[in-house]
Amino acid sequence: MTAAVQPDHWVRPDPVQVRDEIGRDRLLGMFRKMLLIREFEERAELAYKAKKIAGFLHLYIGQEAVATGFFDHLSPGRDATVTTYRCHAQGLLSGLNPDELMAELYGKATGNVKGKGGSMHFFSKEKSFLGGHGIVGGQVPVGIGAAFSAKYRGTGGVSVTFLGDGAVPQGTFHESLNMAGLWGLPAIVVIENNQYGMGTACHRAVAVADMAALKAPGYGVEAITFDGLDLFASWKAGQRAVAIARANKPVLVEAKTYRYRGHSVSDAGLYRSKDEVERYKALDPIERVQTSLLEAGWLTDDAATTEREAVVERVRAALDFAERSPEPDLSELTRHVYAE
Amino acid sequence: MTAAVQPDHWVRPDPVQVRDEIGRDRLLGMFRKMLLIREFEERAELAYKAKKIAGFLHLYIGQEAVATGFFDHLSPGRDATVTTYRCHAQGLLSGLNPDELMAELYGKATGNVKGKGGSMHFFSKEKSFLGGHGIVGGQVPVGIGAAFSAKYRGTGGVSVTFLGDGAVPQGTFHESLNMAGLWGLPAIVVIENNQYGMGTACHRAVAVADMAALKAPGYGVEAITFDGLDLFASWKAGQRAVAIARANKPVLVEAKTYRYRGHSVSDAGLYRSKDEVERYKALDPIERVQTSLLEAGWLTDDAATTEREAVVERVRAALDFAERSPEPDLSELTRHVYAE
Amino acid sequence: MPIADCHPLKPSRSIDLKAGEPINGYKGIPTGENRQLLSLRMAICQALYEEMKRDETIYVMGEEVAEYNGAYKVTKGLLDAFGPKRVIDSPITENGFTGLAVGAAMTGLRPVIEFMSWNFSLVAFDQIISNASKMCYMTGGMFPIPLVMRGPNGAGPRVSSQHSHAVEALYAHFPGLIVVSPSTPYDAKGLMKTALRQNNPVCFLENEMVYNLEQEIPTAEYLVPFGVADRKREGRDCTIVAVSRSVHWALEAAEQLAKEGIECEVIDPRTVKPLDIGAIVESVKKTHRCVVVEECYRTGGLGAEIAAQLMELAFDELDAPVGRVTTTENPMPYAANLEHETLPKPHRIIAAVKAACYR
Amino acid sequence: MPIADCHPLKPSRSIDLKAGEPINGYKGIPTGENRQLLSLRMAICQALYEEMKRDETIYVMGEEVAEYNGAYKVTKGLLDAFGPKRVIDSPITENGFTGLAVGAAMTGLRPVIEFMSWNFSLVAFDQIISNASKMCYMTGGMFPIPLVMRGPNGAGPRVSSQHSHAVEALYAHFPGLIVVSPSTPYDAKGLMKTALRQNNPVCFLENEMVYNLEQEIPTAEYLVPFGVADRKREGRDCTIVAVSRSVHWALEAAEQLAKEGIECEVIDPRTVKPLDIGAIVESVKKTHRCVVVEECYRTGGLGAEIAAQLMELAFDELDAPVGRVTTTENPMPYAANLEHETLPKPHRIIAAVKAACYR
Ligand SMILES: Cc1ncc(C[n+]2csc(CCOP(=O)(O)OP(=O)(O)O)c2C)c(N)n1
Ligand SMILES: Cc1ncc(C[n+]2csc(CCOP(=O)(O)OP(=O)(O)O)c2C)c(N)n1
Ligand SMILES: [Mg+2]
Ligand SMILES: [Mg+2]
Repeated sequence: MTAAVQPDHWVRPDPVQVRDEIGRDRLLGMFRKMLLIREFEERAELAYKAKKIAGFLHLYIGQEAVATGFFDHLSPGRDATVTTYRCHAQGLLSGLNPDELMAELYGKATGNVKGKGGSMHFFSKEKSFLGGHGIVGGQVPVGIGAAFSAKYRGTGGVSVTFLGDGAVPQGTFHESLNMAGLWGLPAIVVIENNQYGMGTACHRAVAVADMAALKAPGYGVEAITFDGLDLFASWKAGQRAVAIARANKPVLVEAKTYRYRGHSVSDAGLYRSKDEVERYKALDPIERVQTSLLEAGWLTDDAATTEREAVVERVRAALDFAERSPEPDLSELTRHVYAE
Repeated sequence: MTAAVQPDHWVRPDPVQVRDEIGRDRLLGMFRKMLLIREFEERAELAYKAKKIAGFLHLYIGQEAVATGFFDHLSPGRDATVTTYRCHAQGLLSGLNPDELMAELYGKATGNVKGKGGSMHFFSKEKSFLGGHGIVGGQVPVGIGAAFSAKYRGTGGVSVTFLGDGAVPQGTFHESLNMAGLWGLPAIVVIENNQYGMGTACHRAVAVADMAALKAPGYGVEAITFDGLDLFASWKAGQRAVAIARANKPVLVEAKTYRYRGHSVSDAGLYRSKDEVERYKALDPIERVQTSLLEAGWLTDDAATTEREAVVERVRAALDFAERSPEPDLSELTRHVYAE
Repeated sequence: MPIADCHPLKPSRSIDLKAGEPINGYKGIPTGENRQLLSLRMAICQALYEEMKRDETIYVMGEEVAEYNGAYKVTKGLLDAFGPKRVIDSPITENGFTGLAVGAAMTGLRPVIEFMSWNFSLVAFDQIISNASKMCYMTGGMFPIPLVMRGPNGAGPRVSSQHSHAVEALYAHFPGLIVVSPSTPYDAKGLMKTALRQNNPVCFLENEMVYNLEQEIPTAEYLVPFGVADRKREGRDCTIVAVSRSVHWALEAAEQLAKEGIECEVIDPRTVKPLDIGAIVESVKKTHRCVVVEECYRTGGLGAEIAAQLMELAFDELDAPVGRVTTTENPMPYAANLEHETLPKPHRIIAAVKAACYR
Repeated sequence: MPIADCHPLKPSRSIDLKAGEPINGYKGIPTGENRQLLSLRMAICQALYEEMKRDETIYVMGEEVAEYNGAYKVTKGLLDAFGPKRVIDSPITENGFTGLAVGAAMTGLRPVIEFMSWNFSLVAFDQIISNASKMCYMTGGMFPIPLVMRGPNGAGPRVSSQHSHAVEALYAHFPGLIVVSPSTPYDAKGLMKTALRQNNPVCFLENEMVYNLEQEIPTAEYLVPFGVADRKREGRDCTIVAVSRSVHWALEAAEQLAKEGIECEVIDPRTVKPLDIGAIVESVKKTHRCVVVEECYRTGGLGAEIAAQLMELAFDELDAPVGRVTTTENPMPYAANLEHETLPKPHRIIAAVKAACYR
């Protein structure tokens, strides 16, 4: 016996139609954000190699369309978000200052969390960005808690919880979705299926391929699946998900996406072929948005160059800020173990 | 979007047909076992009230058909079983000596596990009965481990893991089914949905009603649902489940059943009406098998009385044995903390 | 407030779970001007009730806490008083509802979660340690976690190996957590109110075996601060340090020892973390002997930590090694006689005190 | 076998994860008659390889242990040698695969599970404590659990708060578990082989920061027993007790202290549970001073337990309180300078030894 999966879990919109729906300014805004995320991370990678940054560094490069499309429907602060250690994009999309984020990577006193967290632990109270979590699956009930809280406090907010495909087998995933479904929480749970959990291909870890579609019915929640390399699909999926969640119905989303870099900077990536990576790079989400903007006449080649230069400049400034910032004072060692 | 659940997950056989398939001797055997389980527990309940037994005592009364129907297809030893703290029936069905089981309840040196476990922790190495577990959901991966082991060792054995409806929301349930589905393990997972987890009605804890049917597709495993108060349905469900599992395909089973007693002997049971309990008692699984045996002419009223007297005698002997047995020697305190 | 000011403790007559529902939730029995009689169970319930009245961000979640009034009836009456929005039955999903509480605490709420017993907190261990205990620090103070985790701890009656953990030492090991373990209704109420007015994750460890202890306490509001020990008995010959149920065993042992001329001082730290080592040192400076009684295992238990700290802070004051009366190093057996020997009961305390006094 | 018999430890030149795959798995580099050079990482791999050859019931499961050769390459080559039936990549599902291992151990197998790091064992805490550690006892000895749980423990390089736990004390608290924490390739290999030939659940705690340490060891088979400490340095002035990475910090501190005329004896218990307290007492009878160095937190850490036991067993021998150099009582911060101060590094050990020597 197998449950027949309804085909309508797929969000596969017509890109041109969605582009028009989004409109010029908004699309340009998302384009800029994706450029910033990419540049921020490429620079961080170099800084890591130059030993300015240490510990783990997990890059989101290739996956930018997923978070960007979803955040565009949110009001950070009222709406809460939470994600994994792969958290740079969500931090930037929450509207955090790249200076402070880069300084965090450098382990400086001016960092987003005072140099105490590093790359895996970006946070913002003001924007209800609940981090930045290192334990696979550990953030999922936290995200559900934010949805519970929004409903309890009657804010009208929703929560968006991002997790990797590798986290789907964790017990927390299951416990969280059951509570969300049971209590009708305004919770959006987005599986960013980048096809690998570290070196393990998704099909070697999760018993079914269409995770959202096949698992959602077991929790009585809605399912959405989309091409995570396509910003237009992501934006439409986000729009639908947020609409459902605002009506206190949880929704389980699967973004089929890809990461271009290794799991973290120390991953040699021997488990997949160069060819495979190249195939996905040809579908680069940022390039495709740029092409679409050019086609629509909303961007010129020159303007595109200007945009790219602006983010280069912005990230350079962040690197400078991080570099110039002091290390935390040693008195910080024992501060914040308990609330002040 | 909801997945359409195939109706064929229900096993609803014709009782007369199944009776013939089972045959006289085998059905009488199951009838005797159910009588023994019932008598064993009713006596244990009285002994508890007489303060001969302490701690928790969770009775299986009402649910006997579930385990009995499944065990009839197993060869304990080659096939492994594991269950919750509500473990008396599974212990008896594994073929353990009622003397030793009752002595365990009495906390005696002659007990099944030397008086160290009590009511929640019956075990048998020889029969591959892996217990008797106190942590809700904790036994589920253990059962999957037995299936893994059977496949690894090539024994042809299967494992049957029993759990309550209340354990379905636990992370271990999910983790276990994913591994079973992923690796094609000979694992049967039986949810004994007795409609309450302690005082919490099932629908207040689990987001969906047909748990096996709606959750199995998310793990790529088969689903079976049946009326757990009906031995014939249970036997057919067990037969189907074991056949599937012997082919290295896991199967998720839901038995819709009911417990007549409180969650444990200290539960006042205020969360359900007397009426409700009476309604289910009218469907008593043991009475129905007796009726069927009488109808078939495989049992006479006199023979039924003899059967009942025999189990009364057997349990009385067990009580005597328990009563007469010595307490463990104090040297047992520190024995078996580590393997000898 | 010293114990002497209170009505002596005695077992409650008013609650018998086996016979049905307890007769009371958070309403004490008036006993005189500004005084009320409460069991320890009711004291916790009353603290929850009062603070929930005061602070709308407090909610209570756990298995059976609402409609069933709590597996041990500690939350009795709260559903009626505050409704299903704030008193919530959860599925059996400890790691899930603990993580949910962390998320709620990060977004303006003050969760109280009940572990039906602390044994089941092991299922939630990752959320307690990796999230609740670290969040404030790893966010540079941005996200303190105002969270109270509570439930019965230690051995219940004959519930054997998987159901008999005492977790004081386990959780006290981790920076970021507060560990509270009260022994009297007075302390329990005051400590719970303190827990609900501060912003750290608190492991509030109760004990089924003393839920029924009654005490006369004030009706007026009071708080019991964290990190301040209470002297439950005065004595000059040996200091006994104990929390929760062990306090009562210690007091029992002290009474018997007094008959033999050994006067024990019983110090109840009340909070295991922060630990009022100052009060213990002060007492040891008088008695020069110390025995720690606890339901935790010996290795790395409270006794080990207190012994090490006494060595550091009162090296020259000790006339004998610190005695450690703990749960013996085995999982809890079911058999009555074995259970009896496993627990740190008065006969073992007496022997340890005598050893410390070289008697 | 005393360390003196071995080639001095040095960092390995042969393995650089960042540059790609390590060059070796379980095959040592021959260095002379019956001798081989091995890193600690390879020593563990070799022990696994040899025992898996010997015993078909051993399987290895964990995240990335097979096709990826292990996140830290400890299992490199095992998939090729034994195939996917015995070397198995698991989903990220620590509680699940630990429980699975318990079930497998109960039915004739001898599982080895890898936690990618021991931090993630917190997710599996319930299976480790409620099932693995108690099963033998609560079944009256019927179901011993032959299970090896292994993986890197302690602080990795700058991996901050959720990834830097040291769990020696945490697991040593629980009866039923064996806790092993080797500091050298020789010990690691011999202890792992012992672990794979006995029938208790073993927490085998490795340390990423010493995986690359090399040592010349015998090619012939040997075992290192549980519960037998090893003296890693001789000295008369102060005993330093340390395991795993801390041994190397202790040795570094000892070298520097020697220049100032303080000769430290470094005792490596190798197994934290069972603990060879006899060897520590013996050393303290000579030095009359003791400092414990560990990566665990202070409260209830190894230092606390050793201090308490020394008090019990060598009360009159100690000339100073037992010093405790531990991870400071805060989650691990990311910033380099804060991380440095958090760990029990040589500068802090030196200060503690001097304090113990009243210098
Ligand atoms: C509980 C736990 N187990 C293991 C790890 C180690 N680990 C970190 S990331 C990762 C892979 C996660 O893959 P996925 O969820 O697909 O996320 P992705 O990295 O692809 O974004 C693993 C195994 C961890 N951090 N936490
Ligand atoms: C992890 C955990 N949480 C809570 C409990 C307390 N508890 C014991 S049984 C039970 C209800 C279980 O209900 P269900 O799974 O439906 O099984 P049933 O008792 O109905 O057979 C609860 C909450 C426990 N033993 N373990
Ligand atoms: Mg992934
Ligand atoms: Mg049930």
